[in-house]
Amino acid sequence: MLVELTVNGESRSANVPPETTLLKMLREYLGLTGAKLGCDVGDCGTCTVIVDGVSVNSCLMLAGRADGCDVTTIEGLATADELHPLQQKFEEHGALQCGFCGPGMLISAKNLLDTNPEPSVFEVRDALAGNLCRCTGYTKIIEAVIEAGEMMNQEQATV
Amino acid sequence: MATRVKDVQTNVEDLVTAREARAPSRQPLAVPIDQPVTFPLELPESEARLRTPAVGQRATRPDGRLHGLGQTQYIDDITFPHMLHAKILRSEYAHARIVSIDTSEAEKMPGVIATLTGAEVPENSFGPTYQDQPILAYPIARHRGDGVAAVAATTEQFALDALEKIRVEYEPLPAVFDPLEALEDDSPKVHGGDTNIYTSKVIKKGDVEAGLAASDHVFERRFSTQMVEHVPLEPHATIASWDGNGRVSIWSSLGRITLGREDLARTLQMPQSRIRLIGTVVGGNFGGKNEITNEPIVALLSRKSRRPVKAIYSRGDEFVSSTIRHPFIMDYTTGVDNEGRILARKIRLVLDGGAYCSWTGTTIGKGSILAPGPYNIDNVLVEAYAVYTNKTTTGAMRGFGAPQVCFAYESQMDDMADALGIDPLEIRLRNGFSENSLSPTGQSLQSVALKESLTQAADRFRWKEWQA
Amino acid sequence: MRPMNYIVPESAEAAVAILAERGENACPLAGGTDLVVDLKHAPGNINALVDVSGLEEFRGIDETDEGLRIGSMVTYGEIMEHPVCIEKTPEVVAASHTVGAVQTRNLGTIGGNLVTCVPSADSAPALMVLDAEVTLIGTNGWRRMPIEDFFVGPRKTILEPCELLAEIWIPGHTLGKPSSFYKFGLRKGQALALVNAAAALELDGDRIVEPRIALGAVAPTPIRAVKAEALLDGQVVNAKLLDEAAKISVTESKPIDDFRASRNYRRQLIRTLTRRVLERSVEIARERQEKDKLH
Amino acid sequence: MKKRGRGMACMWYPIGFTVAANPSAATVKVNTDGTATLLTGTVETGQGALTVLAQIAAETLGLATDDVHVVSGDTDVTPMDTGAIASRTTYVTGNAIVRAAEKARDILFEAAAPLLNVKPEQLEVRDRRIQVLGFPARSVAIDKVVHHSETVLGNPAIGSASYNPPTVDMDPETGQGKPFNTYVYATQIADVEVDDETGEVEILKIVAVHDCGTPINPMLVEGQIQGGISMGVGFALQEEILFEEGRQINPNLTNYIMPTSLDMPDIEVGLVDNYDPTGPFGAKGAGEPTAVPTAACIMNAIYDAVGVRITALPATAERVLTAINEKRAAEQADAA
Repeated sequence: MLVELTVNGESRSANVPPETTLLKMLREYLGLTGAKLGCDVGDCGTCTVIVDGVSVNSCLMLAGRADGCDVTTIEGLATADELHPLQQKFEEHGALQCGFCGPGMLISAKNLLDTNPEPSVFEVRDALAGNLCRCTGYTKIIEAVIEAGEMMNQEQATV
Repeated sequence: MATRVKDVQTNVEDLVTAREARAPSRQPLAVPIDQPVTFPLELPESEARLRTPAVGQRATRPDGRLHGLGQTQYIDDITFPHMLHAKILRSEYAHARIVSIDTSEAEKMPGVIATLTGAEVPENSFGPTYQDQPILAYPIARHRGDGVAAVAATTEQFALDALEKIRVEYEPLPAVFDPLEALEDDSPKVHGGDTNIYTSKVIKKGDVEAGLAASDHVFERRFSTQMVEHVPLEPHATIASWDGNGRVSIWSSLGRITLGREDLARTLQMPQSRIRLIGTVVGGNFGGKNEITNEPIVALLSRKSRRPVKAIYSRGDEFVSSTIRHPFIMDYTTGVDNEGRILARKIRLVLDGGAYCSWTGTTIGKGSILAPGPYNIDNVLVEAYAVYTNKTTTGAMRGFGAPQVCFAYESQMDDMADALGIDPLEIRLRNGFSENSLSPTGQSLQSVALKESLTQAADRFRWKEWQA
Repeated sequence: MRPMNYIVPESAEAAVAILAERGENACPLAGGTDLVVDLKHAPGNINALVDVSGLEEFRGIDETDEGLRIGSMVTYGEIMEHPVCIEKTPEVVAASHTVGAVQTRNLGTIGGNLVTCVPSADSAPALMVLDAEVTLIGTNGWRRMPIEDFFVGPRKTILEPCELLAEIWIPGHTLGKPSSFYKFGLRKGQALALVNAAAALELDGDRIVEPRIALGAVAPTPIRAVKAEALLDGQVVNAKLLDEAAKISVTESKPIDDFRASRNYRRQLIRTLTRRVLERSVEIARERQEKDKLH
Repeated sequence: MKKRGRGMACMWYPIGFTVAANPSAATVKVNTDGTATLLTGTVETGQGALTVLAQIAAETLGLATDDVHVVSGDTDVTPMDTGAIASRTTYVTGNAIVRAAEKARDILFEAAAPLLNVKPEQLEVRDRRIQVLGFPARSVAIDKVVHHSETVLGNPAIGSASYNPPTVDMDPETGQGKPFNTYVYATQIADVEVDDETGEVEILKIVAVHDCGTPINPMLVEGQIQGGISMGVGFALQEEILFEEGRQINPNLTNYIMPTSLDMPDIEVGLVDNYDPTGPFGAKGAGEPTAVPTAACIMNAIYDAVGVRITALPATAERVLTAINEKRAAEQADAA
């Protein structure tokens, strides 16, 4: 079936078998391998992308369900000129170690900051509870998200 | 809101509109946009990376930036033209003799290009200490995670479908699951012979019985720990690709490529010079990716099919087939004087090794040496045994036995402190190692910072305020 | 996943008709957080998914004269952000918040959760203590019933083949009723419930009126602890009474023994959690009384 | 009711393999612009090992971290390495890199000595320059020296070396011997709250003070400690592979309960000031030991909170409550 999406602002489409998940479509049909397959059943969060403004496990969403939707993946965060504040802060803090949880983690964090620009530590923990990380103990990730929020607020203020 | 309608092959057209019937403008784009990732090239470098001296700097990681951009290429992100996908069938029994394996029906399935069984592996054994583990079990399966056959097909789903068509005839054998039962004479023997004990260790210093006899108080307790999985977020992953010079390139999530290549050369019975092993960025290791797993299988399927073959473990494979942490059963007997000074410590450790040895040699070694704890004790006896059981293979995992014995020795330290009315910090400072202390193996220790760590941690925690 | 047809019907009636035509090979798809997992592991004979998640009839949250209508295809994320839910059914919001994690709450629908009908469904007890009802649509049209009657057994609802859960109704008289929800899982994030408990009650002076207790993961379906409710009804509230009701609720449960927890442990949790949700509901009711006095 | 408790645990942990040889080799090539390339056979498994190794190479050559590019993990290209195991990378591979970089540096000293009118052994590297020991004013930029050595003297600055930690065999009867060349030490203290009606343990905070010798990159050491603690928390309270007749019954992340972000406590990290003369610039290692004392300190904190000694891990809420109930029953029996 033909599935058309807006991915990271570009319109993309592919003819996929109907049972294709959004994750598979992104990775295998659109060449966007940022979102990862870690468990394939919605437990680990490595496949997290934003669909029409909310984060979802793309391993559980059929591609057909996302037809006509606006999808943001990790590849859509930076521009040709600068990193997203989350990417910058994650790098500065050494918040990612093996990095496999990173794309999903950053997308969940972005989804949080989009709706709650000044989250508390608890709110960050709550927002990231669907993204398992085995390396970091989440500590530096949480620090980075909070600082990225502050940075985005300052940027907003100076605009 | 306009209702979106789509279907592929429905016979209720009055209710749904076929997806393909939509406006011609909605044809797939002929050329995909060739800019999957936008990213800046020129960025202010983190200052710590630019500073000298380099040591001591909080330098950021170049790979960290790629992780954040989604640009890091893990093995599952790599594809090659005509690449096949491999899946492995696992044993239906915890212990069984494989009477026969019939892959003929699987080979007829759509998309299937090659199959493999243990009998086809040139040298079907591996292991970092003992080579007691098969690449694909044959003729004996010793736990339910043992692979018994593999399929390479054009898609993962075709490979999975084909696995269901493989017929394996098993003759179930008696199995043993409990490590203490496995120690008994009449227990089923996982690897034959007359014992399941496959490695043991003794650490002996002074006279432990005399030390216990001279003690004012003797504390005894049994502690035990569980089986734990590493849970790397990236499951084990491999791609193998053969070329026309008879040389194979293997991309692997293995953390030890030099020794991995040795093992591959041995199992494949080919010169090391014809094997290229590439360790890509590993999505989490923690000790679980320290030996070959599916690399020889994928290499052999690639050789048979003359195509690149990729194998990614499912999360389930990751649990049942890769190694996990050794459960320990730990009997601690410790004698102290009235001031809480440890005079003697006698320890017996039983390690549940699962079906194969893997890194048990290192685990039992470190576990035994570390078991008495970081304390000055003149009289020590540690006896440790590792036993086979028909369960998931235990191997290297962050700490090699140390978290298990630390749980035991530190729990007992607090038991003793409590019974003697001594502050837990004080009893540790009283017994703890300092510079030139002698370890349980009689080694004189240098750069010992135990007491510094104790006092700094207590200060940061405001331990004394809490205890007051 | 095995080859699968994906069908988006135009209306609820169309969905029912398609399901009727396709028979047992077709399955309605809601959020997919359970179904897609099942299809990956054990597809059975299902070869067509009828995606009902976007159907107008099953969407939306509206407050009417009758009460609060929650479309079955409303996601947990939507419930958590809806101002009426936040104000008038805070424990449904709280229960929604304990489901999975953000990503699953954004996909998973309240109706899908009820239809999956696992004993541990988090939303069920919170809805039951508010006397919620459900409406169903099938080949024979619409019907409506109390939510308790919807659950038949583990993974088994009263739904006929080709029948769909359309709406959840919370009657007007229970909107804002003092209530409390408590989920106990094996960890804080992404936990499956070992026991879920919800309570709702009003206080008439010191007397408990219209008490409701519902428990999840303690029996083949979510249950009301009606004997415990009867004990409380009309009685003057005191700590001993609440604990007594909690004790009775244990006898009304039939918790299982499995690898997550023993039956005995679940019993202890039922008592503790029931007592706690009752205490909390009383606390809220008292606060309400204080506030009313001031006004 | 919730009961608060605190518990500590300390530990020791060795670096490298137990007696068995576990060498690493390294090659360092200094480019004519003063940057360098490091070849190592180890693999980045997430710890940031390659950054630490770049820092060690940079330090030996007087360069900044960013000046060193690391090529790793390819048996066609990189020298042998025992690999990312046994907390050995910083210490063993790091020592190999120091030795390899020193060889490259010695080539540069040979080339620089006549330029600065001193003997090679009177030279040192600092801030991308080669200088006379203690005299920054008498120095020459390293890129000029590399260029001179390679293009004029025909002597490219490349060094290869290996390192294997010295050990002494253990006596098979008594285990006496020197199985490791060095050890690290640590203490962790946990602050917990135990619900005595459900057995649930909430970890409020963990203070972790570790010795890793010189922290080559303190940020990455902190990351190791925080991550090790999360593994320790899972080991302590939640994680367990369960079997039924040899079949795993929870081989998935739904029922194998590892910590999420909501399950982790605040962590305060401290590093002790220590220097191991046998390690690269005093460094030892940090990977595994971070996960070692966590479970122990949590169990001691549970004991402090509710007076029960958990002897079998994990300390699930059910196990803790069972222990509390047994204790109550015993106390009642005593009182009766």
